[in-house]
Amino acid sequence: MTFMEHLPALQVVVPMLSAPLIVLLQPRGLAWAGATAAGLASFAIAIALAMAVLDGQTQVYAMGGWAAPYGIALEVDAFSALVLLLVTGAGAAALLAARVSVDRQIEPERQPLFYAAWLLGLAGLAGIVVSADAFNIFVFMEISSLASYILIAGGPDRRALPAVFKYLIMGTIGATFYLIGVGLIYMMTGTLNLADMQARIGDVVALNPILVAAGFITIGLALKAAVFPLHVWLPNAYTHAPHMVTVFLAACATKVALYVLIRFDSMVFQDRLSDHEFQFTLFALPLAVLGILVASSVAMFEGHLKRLLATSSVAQIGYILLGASFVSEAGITASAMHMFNHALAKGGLFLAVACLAFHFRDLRLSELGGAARRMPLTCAALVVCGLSLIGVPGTAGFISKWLLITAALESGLWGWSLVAVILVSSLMAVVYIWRIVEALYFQQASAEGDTSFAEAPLQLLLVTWAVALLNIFFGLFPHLPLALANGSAALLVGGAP
Amino acid sequence: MKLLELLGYYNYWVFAVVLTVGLYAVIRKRNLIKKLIGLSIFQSAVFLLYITMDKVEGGTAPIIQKGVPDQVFSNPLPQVLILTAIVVGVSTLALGLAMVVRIKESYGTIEEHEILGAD
Amino acid sequence: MIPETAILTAICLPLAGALAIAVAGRISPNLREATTLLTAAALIWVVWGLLPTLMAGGRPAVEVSEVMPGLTIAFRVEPLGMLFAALASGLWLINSVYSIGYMRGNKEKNQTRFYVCFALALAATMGVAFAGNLFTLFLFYEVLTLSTYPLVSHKGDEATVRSARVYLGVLLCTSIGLFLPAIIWTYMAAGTGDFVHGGILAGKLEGPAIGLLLGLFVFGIGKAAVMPVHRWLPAAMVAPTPVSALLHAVAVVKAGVFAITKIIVYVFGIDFLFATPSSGWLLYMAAFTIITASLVALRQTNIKRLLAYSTIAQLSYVVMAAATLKPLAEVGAAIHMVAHAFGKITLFFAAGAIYVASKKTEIHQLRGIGRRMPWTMTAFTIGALSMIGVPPTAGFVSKWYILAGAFEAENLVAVFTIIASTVLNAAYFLPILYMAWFEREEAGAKAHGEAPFAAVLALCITALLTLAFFLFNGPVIELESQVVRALPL
Amino acid sequence: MTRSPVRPASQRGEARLPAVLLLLLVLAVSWVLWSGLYKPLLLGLGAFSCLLSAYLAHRMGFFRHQALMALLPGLPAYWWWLLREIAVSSIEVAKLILKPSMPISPTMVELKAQSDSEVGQVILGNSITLSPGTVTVDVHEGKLLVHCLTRDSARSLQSGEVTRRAARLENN
Amino acid sequence: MIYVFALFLLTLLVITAVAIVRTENLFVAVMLTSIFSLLMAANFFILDAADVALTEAAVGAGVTTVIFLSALALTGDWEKPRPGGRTVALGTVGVLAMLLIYASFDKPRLGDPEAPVHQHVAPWYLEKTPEYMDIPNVVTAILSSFRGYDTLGEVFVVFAACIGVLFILGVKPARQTAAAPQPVSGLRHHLIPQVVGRLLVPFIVLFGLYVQFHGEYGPGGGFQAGAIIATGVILYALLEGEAEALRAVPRSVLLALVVGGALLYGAVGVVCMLKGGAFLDYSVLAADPVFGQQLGILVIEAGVGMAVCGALLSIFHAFAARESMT
Amino acid sequence: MIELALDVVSWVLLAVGGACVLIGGIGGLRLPNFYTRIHAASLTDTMATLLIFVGMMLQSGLSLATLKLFAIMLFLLLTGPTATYALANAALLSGLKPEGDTGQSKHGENTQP
Amino acid sequence: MYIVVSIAILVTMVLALVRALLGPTVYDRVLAVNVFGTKTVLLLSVIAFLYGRPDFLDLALAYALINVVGILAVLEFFQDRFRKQERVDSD
Repeated sequence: MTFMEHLPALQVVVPMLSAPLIVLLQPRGLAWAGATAAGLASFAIAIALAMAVLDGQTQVYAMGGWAAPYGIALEVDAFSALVLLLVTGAGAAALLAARVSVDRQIEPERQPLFYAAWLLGLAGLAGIVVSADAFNIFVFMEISSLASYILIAGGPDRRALPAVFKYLIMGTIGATFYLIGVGLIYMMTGTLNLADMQARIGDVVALNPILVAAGFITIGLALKAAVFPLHVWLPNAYTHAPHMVTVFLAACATKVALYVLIRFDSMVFQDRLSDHEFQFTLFALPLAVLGILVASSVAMFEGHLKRLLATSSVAQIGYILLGASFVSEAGITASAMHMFNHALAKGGLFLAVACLAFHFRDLRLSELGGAARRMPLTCAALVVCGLSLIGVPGTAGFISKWLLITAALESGLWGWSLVAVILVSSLMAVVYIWRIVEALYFQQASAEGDTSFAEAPLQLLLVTWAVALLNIFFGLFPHLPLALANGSAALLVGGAP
Repeated sequence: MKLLELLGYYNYWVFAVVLTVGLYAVIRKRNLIKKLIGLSIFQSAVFLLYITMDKVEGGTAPIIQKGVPDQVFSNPLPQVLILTAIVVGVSTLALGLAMVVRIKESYGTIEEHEILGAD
Repeated sequence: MIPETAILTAICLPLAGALAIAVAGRISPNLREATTLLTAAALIWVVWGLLPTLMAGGRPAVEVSEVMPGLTIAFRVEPLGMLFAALASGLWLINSVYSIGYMRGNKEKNQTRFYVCFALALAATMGVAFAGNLFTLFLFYEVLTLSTYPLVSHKGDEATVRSARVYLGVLLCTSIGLFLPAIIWTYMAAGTGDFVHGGILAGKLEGPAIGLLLGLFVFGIGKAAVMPVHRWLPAAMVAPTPVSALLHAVAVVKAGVFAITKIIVYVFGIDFLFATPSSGWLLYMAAFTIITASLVALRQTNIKRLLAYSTIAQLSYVVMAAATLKPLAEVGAAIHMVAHAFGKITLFFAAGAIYVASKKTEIHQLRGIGRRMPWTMTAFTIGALSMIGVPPTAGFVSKWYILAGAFEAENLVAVFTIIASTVLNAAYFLPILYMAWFEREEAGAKAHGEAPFAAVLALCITALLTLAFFLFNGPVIELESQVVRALPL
Repeated sequence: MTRSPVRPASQRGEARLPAVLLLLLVLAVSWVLWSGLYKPLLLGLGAFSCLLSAYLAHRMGFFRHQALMALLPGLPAYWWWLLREIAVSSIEVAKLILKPSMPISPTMVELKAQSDSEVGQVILGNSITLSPGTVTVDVHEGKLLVHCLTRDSARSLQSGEVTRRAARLENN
Repeated sequence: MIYVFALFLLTLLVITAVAIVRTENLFVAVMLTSIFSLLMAANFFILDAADVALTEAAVGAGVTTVIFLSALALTGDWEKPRPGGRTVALGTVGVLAMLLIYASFDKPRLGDPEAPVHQHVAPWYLEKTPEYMDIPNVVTAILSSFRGYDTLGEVFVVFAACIGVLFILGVKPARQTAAAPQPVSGLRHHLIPQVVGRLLVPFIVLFGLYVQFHGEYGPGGGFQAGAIIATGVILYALLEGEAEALRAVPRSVLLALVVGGALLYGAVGVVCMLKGGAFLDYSVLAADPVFGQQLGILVIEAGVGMAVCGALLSIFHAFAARESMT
Repeated sequence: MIELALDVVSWVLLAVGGACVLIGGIGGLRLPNFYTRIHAASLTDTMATLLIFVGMMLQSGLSLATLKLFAIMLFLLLTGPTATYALANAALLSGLKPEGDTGQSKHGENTQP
Repeated sequence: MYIVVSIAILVTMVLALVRALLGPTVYDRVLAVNVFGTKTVLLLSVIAFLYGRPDFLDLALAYALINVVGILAVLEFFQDRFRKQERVDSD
């Protein structure tokens, strides 16, 4: 086998096997360097994979040399390549920037463990994405979950602990629900491979278990993905996590769960269950709409910067789900694009927050007066990413909103009211982003006299700005993610052979 | 015959009930350790579901004995899956307990409402 | 310079300028302002360099990126946009000169931010002017909104921020809530959003849908300040005067009416729209705005607020002219943009100069000020006369064309509105002039002279331009006639 | 609650060769019997396992109790006696439980072990516990606290048969 | 007949579960949990899942109880009752139960040989295992080769839990006084457990190793072995105190076990790659593919055992260290 | 013949063992307090274990299974009393008093150790 | 015969469970757990024979070896608590 053919396996194996090695790297800084190297390597692999599947091919890798229904297969297609880019990109970028911030929040002797957990999280998420086996997805979901519990528990104050405990409980329930669903499907079809399931589920006569399984899988994954109203774990967990962890997780963790959800629903159940389309829409659409509206309104009145952004994530997840709930090619394209774009925007925002945290211990909006004067570059980056989150044209966020609205209009009768929802929530986004901007730029500094120029460390700032610029770049030249998103949509609903 | 057939579903019902009991504890109990115990019961129920489906009537554990022809074996695959799932369960439990210990140290209590009240 | 390159340069130049200004601002104020002036001059050179091509019937176009299939960022220079770009870039230079005088005279804080955002706003204006399709237009339209926000809230105190919030809120809400859906609708109906001579919607939509879409556009483009989405304009008057002058007399508001005109001409197509009964309401809406805004202006006591309401009324002239849907009226719309720009910027400059020199902001404080600030008040007078439409000022030319268009369309409402508004304009400007020149100053008033030289220089130039346009408007009219003449595009 | 002085953690017996060999032998026999497969690979692994277990046992102070070896010869006889004892007392206890009136008379007695060695005391204690009706509750400094179900069993304990047998096991 | 047993045990299971939830004494709940685990194991055994039963035994009886008790020692063992309002929770879960039971009527009966599960994939494993690997235990064959990638994931789950507990409990408590005297711990003055326990330890370890190396022939394998060996060392720690146990098996060794085990597994996969096969394709490890498979399985099972043993012990010590600190 | 005899003996052993188990269980329920219940437990732990395992060993003849059974029995007999001791000692340690000579009062109602 | 024995064992398990549920002291419950554990070992051995697969005795062996650890942990748990109390009392 050539090296290129090994890429899907290496995508998971490289960060995963680096983790134990990192634990051994005791001197400070070395653990970070090692982890970053591994992160960048896996990002490079993801890019290579994306290039390889850009023309609509699917890379299949038989683990252990055992072909699909018997062994575990890895599959990389356009959709997975997109999410892989996102996961490894977020992981690598956050790692690259992490050092200084983590040095302040995690004791040196705990850092090797921290970075090892980080790599495990990365490997777990990547593992979920490349896997084509329902149970294997569960295993890697648990790796990533455990890793994220660890990462979040590293949070600076004690409130991180109850938050992460809640996450642990809900995450485990979600994973177990998923496991139940997979079990029921396995029971009725005798296979665990997704493609094989898709093929065999049509032969099942007794549909009750399959329907219940679909319910369990959907709800379980919705829990993991923090779909409204199952999102209660998310705001606190993201708020109290170490800043860099928030960057990493907010950019990709929930999206991977959504990825599995979309994949399951449109590959395994779609076409095979009568009325499934209708039922899925019936389930997902109201939740998405409610999530968008409720979370946006909550965010409008939130006073803590990180929690505000975390709450907004719930709304953004709503957008992704909304796109998926149309069960149309346009909808999936919009969903996939929004995953990518939201990761860019939120990642950039949280990076900027990490920068801010260097001089502002208290991240409540009321305490951030004078920030723009002290940290002009950080604040400017934050504004750029904020605009992307709103969906201002010229930024990445606009592209997905555009696609989403187009998809909504295509979806028929409901279209216009959904467009209204999207627009109203965009305006809400304007409100909450603008509250941040006002706090940063126009609020009087609370502690007078300390308005000297004091930017965040260069390393962090550079990454932040790189992400901010990417927000603009992908707003003007979204071809790569768009090609992948189109490819995934064609794959998932386009009835590709 | 009818009754016997119903008995064939007994395992599933037990699965459902145990699952429910575990979930109830997780949702309703405010003591964090109790929640974790509930969670492990909840997970155990799933093990039962999987193991139930592996059984074949007249079958035996899937360890091939040399020289015994025409043996019927139960399905090995769910067992493999559950082996992994058990490990996952224990790992989650250990992590959860570690968190509870830290929560107790920093809050002085492991009752959910008191923790929420403390912040 | 090759026209295609010139288009991109025109957009990138102010951007680069903004960056340079930001850097220069850290070094020295003089360097910063020199950079501003230099950038503005360079911009004029680039933009005006395009004129000959346009006059010769050329339509240079460039496509930057195809964001999504059918959705491109593309630029195309056509007469309306050319006029707008030339106007904005030319006035920027003058305005920069004025700004230096005003900002220094007022010892404002955060001047670097001010100049940077100004340059950004200009870049966005260029983008709006040269936009080759709806999407590009929308993109730069939003950038314009956002880049002017810091200018509006420049002062940073509680009241200013609140006003700025209204400004941003109205503009973003309308653009996202109405303009964006309209654009998407257009794309879905027509399959494209390109500006094409004769429109792209003909035959794609019918019945009330056309009126609805037009409504979405008109109210979505909040910058045109058609009532009832005009609230932001008086709110924006909290900004420093140079901002009000250039942006809220020229760049921003003109971007609004410019966009509406462009949409009417190139998206709907005049003929298509004229044949549709459901679009007539736009003219009435504009007429209503003209009259109402003028009436409101009558009751204002603050100079800048009066000017703001006057602006609202004048903008609706353009909208009304465009909505008349007759070639002459379209030309009139284009010319009115120029005429109003010259006149109104002069008025704002004068108001700012008065503020710098005497800190006076209310009308009743202007008694006898003509003696103390003769240059300023002369310019003010010229501007006011242009607003009313008295020859030999620019305002007369444009009103003439609009009126002619109205007659051509045999639309009595339009005719009546123009006449009535002229009367109203006179009713609120003439008392000020009288007060300034012929009444006596209140006893014990503080002695003051003219504003700083830079400011006075700027307002004199614009006043002269106002007069000059009455005489030398030929090229402009010739250029704009191309809009309605069926030229091969 | 009294307690014996805590031994220093580092105190470990010298690993005498016979003891080591004996342990290895026992382990090896156990392996072979459990395994039942006599492939070379598995036997090799078995040898490795035995050595590893023994090494671990050594690290854990397994060889501290040298007395263990000396016990071996006497064990079968002791066991045989103990078996009978267990049988007898089992029947008694079973009868007690099944009688509706349940004539129990719980008693606590203290015994003095005749053996000084720890292992001897342990064997004694466990033997007492093994036979139903008597349970060792505490052992310290050669004294055993025993809970008896009936006074009869307490009396028979105090007669010293068990202590004697257990001590003899060590001393022969 | 065996089904009647199952019925019986399952009923007990339900009763135990309910009792666990109802009791307010956490210690009692933990004790009942170990009964629950025993019942579970018995059920697994009856349902032909010997490997799973052994796992449940190895984990449930020893490690889980010990860790639970360590946590309880640190947190206190009484739960505060929660008054009123249980209808909502009951309603929610009740609906869930109804749904599941409703779905059950379409499921194949227990033991139905015609069930789809037994038609697809599984027969292939039973048929091909002798041919490809020539080992009797099909469960092990699937676990370590056919689905070896899952097991790799499993090892890393354990690894994650290990570093997680170390990470979370690695922080020193705020009110730790300087140079607190090492308190007496362990059961050092309890003669009977001392002697018997020490006698047992080598046998537990040996049995663990036996389970480790016979995973291919009977129930067992790396995970169970790791858990059993860890239990043996935990027993020693209970007897002699945790410090003494750490002297016998130092932290560095534990870390080496965890890291080494995980890496060993991964390394096998990488070696397979380098030798031209897919990741974890053991056939390429030797000239004879069957032997290659056997070799691969042996080595990765060793990796699993090491990692699990090290991880469980590290977790135990992390808890125990907390205990002696406070 | 010998086989039959072995069978019979083993059946008897198994049956008695089963009975012992049962009696022990009943005792665990009937006896009044903790310290007395220990005795019932040890009845099932030792006697029953012995009988049942010996019964099974007889059944399986001289095979590896027998040796395994023997090992299991050995370990059970070794650990059983140890566990009982540990338990009784824990109870004693935490202050659960066994009755005096004759008293059979309900003593162990303090559920909190 | 095995069936009879296993039924006896099962019944005893039920009785032990009842004891575990009733208490009244914690030690009663622990005792019941212990009884339950040894009964499980018996049951597993018997069932292994019932199935005709005596090679599954490994499972029973595992339990026989491991069960005691849990009970010893309980002893350590109480002892630890006792020590702590003592320390608190002496302060």
